[in-house]
Amino acid sequence: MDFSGMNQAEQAHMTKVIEKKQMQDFLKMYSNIVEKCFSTCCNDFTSKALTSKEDTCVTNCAEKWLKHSERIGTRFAELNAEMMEAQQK
Amino acid sequence: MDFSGMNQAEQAHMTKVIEKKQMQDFLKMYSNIVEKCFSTCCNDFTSKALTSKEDTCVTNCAEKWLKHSERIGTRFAELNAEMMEAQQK
Amino acid sequence: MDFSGMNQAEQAHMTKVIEKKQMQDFLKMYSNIVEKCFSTCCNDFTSKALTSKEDTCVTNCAEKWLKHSERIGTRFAELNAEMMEAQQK
Amino acid sequence: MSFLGGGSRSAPSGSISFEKIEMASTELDTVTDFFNRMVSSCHAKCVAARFYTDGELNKGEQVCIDRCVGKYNEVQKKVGEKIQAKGQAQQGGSGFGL
Amino acid sequence: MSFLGGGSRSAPSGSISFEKIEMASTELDTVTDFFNRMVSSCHAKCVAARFYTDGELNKGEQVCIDRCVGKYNEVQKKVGEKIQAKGQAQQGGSGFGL
Amino acid sequence: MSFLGGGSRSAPSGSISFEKIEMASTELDTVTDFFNRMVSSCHAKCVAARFYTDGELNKGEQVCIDRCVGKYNEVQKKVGEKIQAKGQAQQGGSGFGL
Repeated sequence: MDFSGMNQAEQAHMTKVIEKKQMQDFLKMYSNIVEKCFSTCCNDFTSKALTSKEDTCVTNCAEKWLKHSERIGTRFAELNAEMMEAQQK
Repeated sequence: MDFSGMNQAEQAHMTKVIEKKQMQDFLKMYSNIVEKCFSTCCNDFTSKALTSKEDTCVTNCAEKWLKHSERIGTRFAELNAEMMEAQQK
Repeated sequence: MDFSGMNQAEQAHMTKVIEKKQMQDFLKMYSNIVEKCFSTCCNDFTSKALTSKEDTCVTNCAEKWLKHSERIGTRFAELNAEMMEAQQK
Repeated sequence: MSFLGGGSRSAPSGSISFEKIEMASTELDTVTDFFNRMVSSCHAKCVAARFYTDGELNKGEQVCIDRCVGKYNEVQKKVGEKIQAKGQAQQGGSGFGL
Repeated sequence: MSFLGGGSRSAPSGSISFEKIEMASTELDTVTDFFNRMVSSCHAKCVAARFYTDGELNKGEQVCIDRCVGKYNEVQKKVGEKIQAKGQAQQGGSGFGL
Repeated sequence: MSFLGGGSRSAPSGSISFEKIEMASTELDTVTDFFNRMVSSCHAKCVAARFYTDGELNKGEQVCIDRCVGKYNEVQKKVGEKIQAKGQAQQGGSGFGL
């Protein structure tokens, strides 16, 4: 996105808006990973503690989600850069 | 909904609120159709381009979603009108 | 959560914010139960009225969701209280 | 979300009741949320396919959609009654220890 | 979302720190979101049925729900630790080219 | 959501156009929503498992993710065109009787 049409006061304000949204996105990603990894990994409700099998699954699941999101982020940024370049031609 | 209890300034403000929400709804519908049609139609990840089979499926899927939403909108409006009439009796 | 770091004006404002959010949560829970119970219970579209079987299912489904939410709420409050106590030690 | 409380104090002289706008806005959000969920639910019941071979709603789908709207609305009423019946208790007891 | 930055400037003399309200409000949203997802997840694990024959939670469901809350909470802690471990890198690198 | 209309009137002298901030903010939300749905969709297609035995993305998953981003983007364009084709009619006809 291009905020160059904004004056300094607006850009400063926009920076705050973006920071807030990044915080919210981060928290949303967090609760999403919890939900998804819980749903996939936890199926034993004979105790309230995680079994070691569930523990392993959750750890790996979270790890994979993070790497997955990161990779998508990189590819998506590349795609946006390409599209912006194409627009300027 | 009935905004007749509002004064002119309030109605003007409300119109802006509604316009903004319609814009947001529209964008939400858009990304929802993308997500749903992608999930249903795309299952071949041997290339990043859409296969012609996927292309057909996505086009039809989007077309159907739009007609579906429209039809629900019409029926829903009728229902609301009926309910409002019933209330006034 | 602990709002004791706030002055009186801030707490009053916060109370309003909380009230608004509770209202929104309540409405969200409502539409969520409708969606879930409809999806589970309604599978007969030969008429637009609920069949008596669907009616029973929806009533029980809603009842269970409410009791379920309530129970989770109680357990969750206990957990939060425990965690707060643990923090103060 | 922003002009609650504090907002009414900073209202311009144009005599807008932000309270009122706020309420209308929440009502609008509720109806929209309800509508969007109905669209998804009825799509799942009446239109969903594993592959879309054409872009038209056929007769069967059209009839199904019409009935689905009616039925969804009945479920909403029924659930609303259930919630109202125990609503007060539920709402008062919420806040889960915050 | 609205009074960030500009908002603090237009704060009324009543000395409300909108920064503070904002933060408390975000915290509240986070807890609520967490709670709502727990309700859905535990319903899927403990209560979901293909047809509801009665409106009571039976003994088995009650026990399952209680354990589910504990387990969900453990998963939240575990995932939180994982994220924190690589959080800085992740957060700094985000913004996907905007 | 809050400073629309009334908001522009109460803008501080710092000459901030809230209209502009608002629009940029909506654009940001749209891109973020799109991104989040792409993450979920591509996870379902490329990474989802019934049990996670390790925390690395293997070669096959990596390739699948890269293609998935390209494909998701194509679907977005295609759907965008479809919507635009009947967009005006659709948007004008909305509001479902409110």
